[in-house]
Amino acid sequence: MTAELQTWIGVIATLAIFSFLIKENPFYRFFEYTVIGMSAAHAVVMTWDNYTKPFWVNGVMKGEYYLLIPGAIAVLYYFRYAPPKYQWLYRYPLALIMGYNIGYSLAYDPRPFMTQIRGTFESLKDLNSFIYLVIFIGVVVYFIFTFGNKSAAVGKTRTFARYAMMMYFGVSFGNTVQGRFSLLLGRLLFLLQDWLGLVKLG
Amino acid sequence: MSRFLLLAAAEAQKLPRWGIFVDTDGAVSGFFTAVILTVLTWYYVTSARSGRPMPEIRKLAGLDAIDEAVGRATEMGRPVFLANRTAGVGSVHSFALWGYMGYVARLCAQYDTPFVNIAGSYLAAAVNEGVIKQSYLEAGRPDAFKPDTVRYIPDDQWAWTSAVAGMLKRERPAATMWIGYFYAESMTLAEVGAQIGAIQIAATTNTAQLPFFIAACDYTLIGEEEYAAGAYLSKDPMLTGTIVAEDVGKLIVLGLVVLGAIAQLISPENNFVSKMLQF
Amino acid sequence: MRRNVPVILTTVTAVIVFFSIVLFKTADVWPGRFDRMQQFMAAVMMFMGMANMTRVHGNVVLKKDRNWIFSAWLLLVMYVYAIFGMSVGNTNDTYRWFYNAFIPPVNATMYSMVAFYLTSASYKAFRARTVDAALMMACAVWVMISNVPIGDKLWGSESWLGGMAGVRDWIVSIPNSAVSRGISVGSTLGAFATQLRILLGLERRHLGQG
Amino acid sequence: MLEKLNNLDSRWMYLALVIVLVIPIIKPIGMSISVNKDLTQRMYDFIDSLPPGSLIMFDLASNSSSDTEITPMIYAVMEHMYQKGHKLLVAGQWSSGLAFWSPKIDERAREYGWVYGVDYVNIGYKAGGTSTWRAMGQDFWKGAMEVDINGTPFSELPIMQNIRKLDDKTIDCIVIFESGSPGMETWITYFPTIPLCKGSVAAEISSSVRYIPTGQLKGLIPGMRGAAEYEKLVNRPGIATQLMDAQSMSHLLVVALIALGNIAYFGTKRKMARGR
Repeated sequence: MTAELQTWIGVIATLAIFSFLIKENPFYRFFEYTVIGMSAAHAVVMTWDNYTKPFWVNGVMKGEYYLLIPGAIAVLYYFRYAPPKYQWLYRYPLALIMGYNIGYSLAYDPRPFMTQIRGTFESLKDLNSFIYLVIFIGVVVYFIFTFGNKSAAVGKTRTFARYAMMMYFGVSFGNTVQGRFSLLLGRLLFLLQDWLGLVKLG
Repeated sequence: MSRFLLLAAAEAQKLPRWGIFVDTDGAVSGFFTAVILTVLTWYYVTSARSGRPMPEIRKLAGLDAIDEAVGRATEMGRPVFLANRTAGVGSVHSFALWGYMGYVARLCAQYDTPFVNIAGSYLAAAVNEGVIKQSYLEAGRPDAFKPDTVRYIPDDQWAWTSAVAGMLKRERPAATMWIGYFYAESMTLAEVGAQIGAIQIAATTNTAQLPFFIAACDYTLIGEEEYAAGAYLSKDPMLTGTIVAEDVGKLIVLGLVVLGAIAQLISPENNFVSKMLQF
Repeated sequence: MRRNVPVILTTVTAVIVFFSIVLFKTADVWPGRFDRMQQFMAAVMMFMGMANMTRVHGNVVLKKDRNWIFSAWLLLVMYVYAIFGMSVGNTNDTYRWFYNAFIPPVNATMYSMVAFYLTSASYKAFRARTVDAALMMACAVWVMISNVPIGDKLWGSESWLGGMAGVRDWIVSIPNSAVSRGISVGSTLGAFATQLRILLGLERRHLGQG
Repeated sequence: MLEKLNNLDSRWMYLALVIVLVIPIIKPIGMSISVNKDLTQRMYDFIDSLPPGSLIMFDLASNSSSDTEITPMIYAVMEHMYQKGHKLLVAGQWSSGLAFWSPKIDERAREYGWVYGVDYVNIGYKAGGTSTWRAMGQDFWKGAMEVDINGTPFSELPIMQNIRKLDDKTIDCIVIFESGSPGMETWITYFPTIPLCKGSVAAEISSSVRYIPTGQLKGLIPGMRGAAEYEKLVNRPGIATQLMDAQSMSHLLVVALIALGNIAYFGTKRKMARGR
């Protein structure tokens, strides 16, 4: 019974969301607001279960006292919604988080970057790899913002790179179409197979 | 096939690394890349500070269009939307976003046009609020900030999208800006925006989503152009200096690639550029 | 104290984290601890989202704006579900039942709607107004046809150049992959520059008003 | 007439799309497909080249939204592993992906007669992101909290006795089924030595192929079409093959609409020019 009820809610939700294609309506709005409310709550519950509680129980309580310092600083973030006089306090946890992330990506991001650069010339042997190299150089030149803006050669290279990029976007678009229709097929199968029982696949 | 054998051979032969560094490909060269870029940036920023003229950034139509978009929203008396779903406070996309936000919020305050920011990260929402209030203050309109100027919608991809799509149809903004890293929701956002007739400006580095923004938006900033906005819009010579440093970085990359290609043609086994980058 | 200290704090933290990752051979002692500290901070800040939503929608409810009933419903759902979830845990059957009843179908339907938008967007956007648009359209059409069995019927993969699919594969693996790599090299450098702007204290917008 | 066509209401297109999708589902035609030599075939060959009994790790970095694309891929790769006698370690960077596919994988495993804990194991979702994976690179058991998805300790699972470290000596290949982030970057950045294959949703194909020539990816299954190709390679047609007809029709609809859009555009343009 409860599983059946779940399917029915699923069907109603599916139809309600699809109705947005025709017009925005209260039926859609109901599911929109319900799901935002639920996913806001879900985000809090998941953080609570996977981070806050385990960090407290398995971390701080088991002797990782150093965690208390960032924890205490993090509390300052709530001053964002305090009276204006105290609002500046939220900058401290913000500064720490930003610093951590900047240091982290400055350290890690160059490594795959090196592999990508190596990849442009390490396979150089046939016509294809030369075409590859030329297009790569063209695209990098396209993204140079400040030098050679008056040079005709740079201008021509940029036009060439732009055409190559447009080809890329076309291909990327064409390839994605397949995936998006797959998803829609999945939803139609839900309605036709799981709910109405009109077809049987797989 | 031989290409793969070659690569496999290169992988098998471990390069000795300096003792204190982590033993991973690109650990040392990556470290130096970070250091060189920092030094370059520092150099150009200092020379900009001392008044040396910086070259101009090439024209970026998408950024020039911001004024037009806000102007039209003012004429029509409709709001301007600026949204990003994924970026948290530590994300480089937020850093870039704040450049746009400061500029657009200031324009909106000057013209008395409602401005709405939709954020997918609650930490970023708090910071965005500060950025917008600051811009309103600079424009002399600190009272323009409303409680619903910054709206946090939980970063559950499709819950977020359903909310934004709903808002687009209900509030009918005259201009929408999609800035930062987007995934599959790009098509829905851009097409719903197009259906309500908004001027749309998009900027993303996610190459997989660029085609959808290009198809349905009026202006699209491709890849790295997203990051140049802060410097381009503020016209601050020091920020321009960082862009110049980045361009020098690109020239170095091009130099390395050309050098590596030549070395590869001469002797694939002893390609010193390749080894240097792997180090 | 209010502006300069956070800037210095950001720079110092970034430098420490950077060297701990680059230099420590036992990669997980200090970088791992920094990871944990950052995660714990995020865990402490977890109610910021609900605070923002309470303010936005609470305001709508108080002013009885358009759709205020929906906003009230949203707040009710959010608080009840959050308090219930935090007291019983996310693996509780009732909690999961509600989750599975509402969220996956809405998500999947929302996602699948992209197919509709894609159809209408390609009708309006792919018009050969400029060389750029014409190139993009031609490639998109080519790939779409070669991705489905009909493409094999039109120009089979056993024939010259590997047929439609063969040409598609060439475009995907040579020009396409070169462009993608070119863009990503640029974005990586651009991201560096953006981060360095914060690291060097040039960009201070995030510190906001006051 | 042409002006009307130029501003055709989107809702007519939506209706047409539903019709062209539903008819082939109910009444399939069954057209044959060719196999992509650079992507699908390469991945098939790589997995085929591993000696029998190799350990392959699945990383489920996706969720139920990508069901129709990813599920046939998982089934097809499992079928291949069954034919070759490989062993399977199921993990995932997305908790929602594990929750969704674990039962389906168990069902297939039962069909193949795989014994849990001997032929395959599911370690479940491990919170903590990349730092957790890196910890597993040092010590798999400790990093993974020493329990599988059901809470069974690793010490009771025979297959786990040989899995002590997440590295290239233990894991012969990682197959990631990905539809977004976190995804393959985790493996490319932190575990570059472990061979990586990818089952990719269609949207990610174009941005992933650049990793193929560098060897960072050993092969790739491109979308539902790729799944159908893999089904053909392992000789067991499934859902992907059955849905390819609906795919064909919808693709043709989009192409027809693009053609129609251009006719309308150029038609009205000429008319406007003449009118002036």
